[in-house]
Amino acid sequence: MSPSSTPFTIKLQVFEGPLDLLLHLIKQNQVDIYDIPIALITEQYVEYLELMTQLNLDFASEFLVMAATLIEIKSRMLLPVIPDPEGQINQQTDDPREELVQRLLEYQKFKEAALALRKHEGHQAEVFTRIEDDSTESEKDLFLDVSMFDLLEAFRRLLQEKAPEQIREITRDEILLIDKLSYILEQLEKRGGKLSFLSLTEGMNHKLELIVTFLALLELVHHRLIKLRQSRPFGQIWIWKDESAASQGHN
Amino acid sequence: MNRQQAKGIIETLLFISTRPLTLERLREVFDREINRAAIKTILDELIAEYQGRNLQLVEIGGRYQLCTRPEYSPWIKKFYQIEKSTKLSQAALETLAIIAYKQPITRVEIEEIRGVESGGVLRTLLEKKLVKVLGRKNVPGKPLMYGSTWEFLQYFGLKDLSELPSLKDKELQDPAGPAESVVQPLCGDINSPQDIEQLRIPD
Amino acid sequence: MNRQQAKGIIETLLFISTRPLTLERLREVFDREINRAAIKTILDELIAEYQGRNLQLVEIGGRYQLCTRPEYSPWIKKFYQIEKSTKLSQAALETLAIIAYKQPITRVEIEEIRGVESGGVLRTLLEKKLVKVLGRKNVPGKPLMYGSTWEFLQYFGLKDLSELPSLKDKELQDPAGPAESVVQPLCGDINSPQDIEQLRIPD
Repeated sequence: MSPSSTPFTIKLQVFEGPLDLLLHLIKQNQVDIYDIPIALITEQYVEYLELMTQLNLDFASEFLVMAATLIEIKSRMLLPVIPDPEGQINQQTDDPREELVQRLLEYQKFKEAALALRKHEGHQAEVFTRIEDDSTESEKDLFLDVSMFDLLEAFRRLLQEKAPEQIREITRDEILLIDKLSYILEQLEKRGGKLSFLSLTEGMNHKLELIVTFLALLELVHHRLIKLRQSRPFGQIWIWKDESAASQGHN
Repeated sequence: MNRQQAKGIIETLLFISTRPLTLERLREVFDREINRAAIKTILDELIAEYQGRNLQLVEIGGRYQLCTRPEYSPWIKKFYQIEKSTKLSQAALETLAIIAYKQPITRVEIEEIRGVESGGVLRTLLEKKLVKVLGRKNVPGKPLMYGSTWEFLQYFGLKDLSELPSLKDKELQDPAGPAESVVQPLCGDINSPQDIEQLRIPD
Repeated sequence: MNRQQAKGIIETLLFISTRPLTLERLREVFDREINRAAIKTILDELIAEYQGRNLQLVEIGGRYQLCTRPEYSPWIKKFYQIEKSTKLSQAALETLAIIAYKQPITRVEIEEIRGVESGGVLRTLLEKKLVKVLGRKNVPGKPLMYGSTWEFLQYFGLKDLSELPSLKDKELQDPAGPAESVVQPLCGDINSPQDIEQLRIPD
């Protein structure tokens, strides 16, 4: 475990990337971004990385790449400026820092924009619309406003959450949709009308079986025998017995 | 808390709730620091104000609810009908995805993947012009083969079929998970019968 | 149908719908017998009328929705026992800003600006529907291009992309130096590949 309780650690973790850290150092030293004292900044930058290493903190490899870039710029700064074949010395393109400055400026713009968006986010979080009625929810489950990505995403997650342990030949009639339909309803009955998706698929390692189970769920939703609920995005999916439909005698 | 603020809060709560609220329930939000009579007065005032509006605030059996006026019900019904018809059901979406990625494909082949009869969904998709008949498959029975339409691309905002997301795309993958593609978009000419592939469920 | 009746219908539909409605969706209810301009006028009138009320009618990304005023949120939260809403991470917000201003943009181009791997953040944003795949870029590898969604506008309460805060930064602008181009939010059709700008790759 890293000593995450020290205030220092918390501060280190704030940096989103090497550019973020560099901007912080430039601001801290109150130096001109167009005339970065590269030796000083490089030294402090490397110190930070060493500190993070000492504290056993994980940092992205990009931090190391930037350290190398800084050191390279520093060494190029020490070389005499050589005129190009036409004998011109172009300050703009020959300053080894130019590239980095442009990147920092570009990144800085979006960091500021993110800050502005944060304000909008806070304001909008205080605005509410009418709360959806429970009685219309089953209808909503049926008619989703979805994109192609939604479907693929649902499928992908399903298959990746259950990496197949073994691949074996199975005949098609081994996993029938009708069996899965009754299995789901049986499990629901057993557990008092509520069941998580994860517990339903427990022990299912074959993709085909998962696919059929997934389709069986959709089919049951379609026939209003169950409802699928998710309290928040990425949350656990819960399977509920659809009492309203059962009482209406929907088939 | 002034009276105007309390009134704003009550109207706001009546608005966001789709169920009728009792006076007592409304009082709770003020930690019961406003007496029943004051809340009743505010509610009566609101009812009166709404009398000149397009919506109405009604009291039914001691519960209060913001609702629509009966004269607008034909348009509400119409609105819900449109809402329903313009959205795709999950079953339709499933079928559409299979057709898009596996075209040309026959009904039987679709049903093999879905595990359920898909004639109804297929008909809906044909009606909505999201899929079309591409031709007949050269197997006994000469079943019809289906494929996606231009309207399909439009519906999902795709330039062409090559823009269909593939699960191979790095961004769409879980870094922890296996880099494995389940379905691949078809990019070439999908009308030639040589392109027909036997459906196989990925294993 | 007179104008007052049309207004009543529109207000009623805005009230019953829990989702924001486009002008076109509202028009469909009238079998498109009322022109767009007339509906727009009614909506503008309603927005103005609601300005003096406890609720508000807002336009976000070309959609209209009745909603509460921010000052009443403490009571709504109390009434429904809603906990403090989770906010986007700094990384997500940064990535989102880059996508919003630079769309259509590929993952590699985003990483160019951020200086860090951004696949995970991008996936989260896709799942939250704050960004979407706009298509593929016509360069080797055909990488996916991303853009902001309607949900993005809603999340930040923006009417359209032109309401994005300007990117100009006084502090870092060098008056003597080359005029740094201010990135302008993109308002028009962002799907055409001609709009794609090549980002310079630092070497």
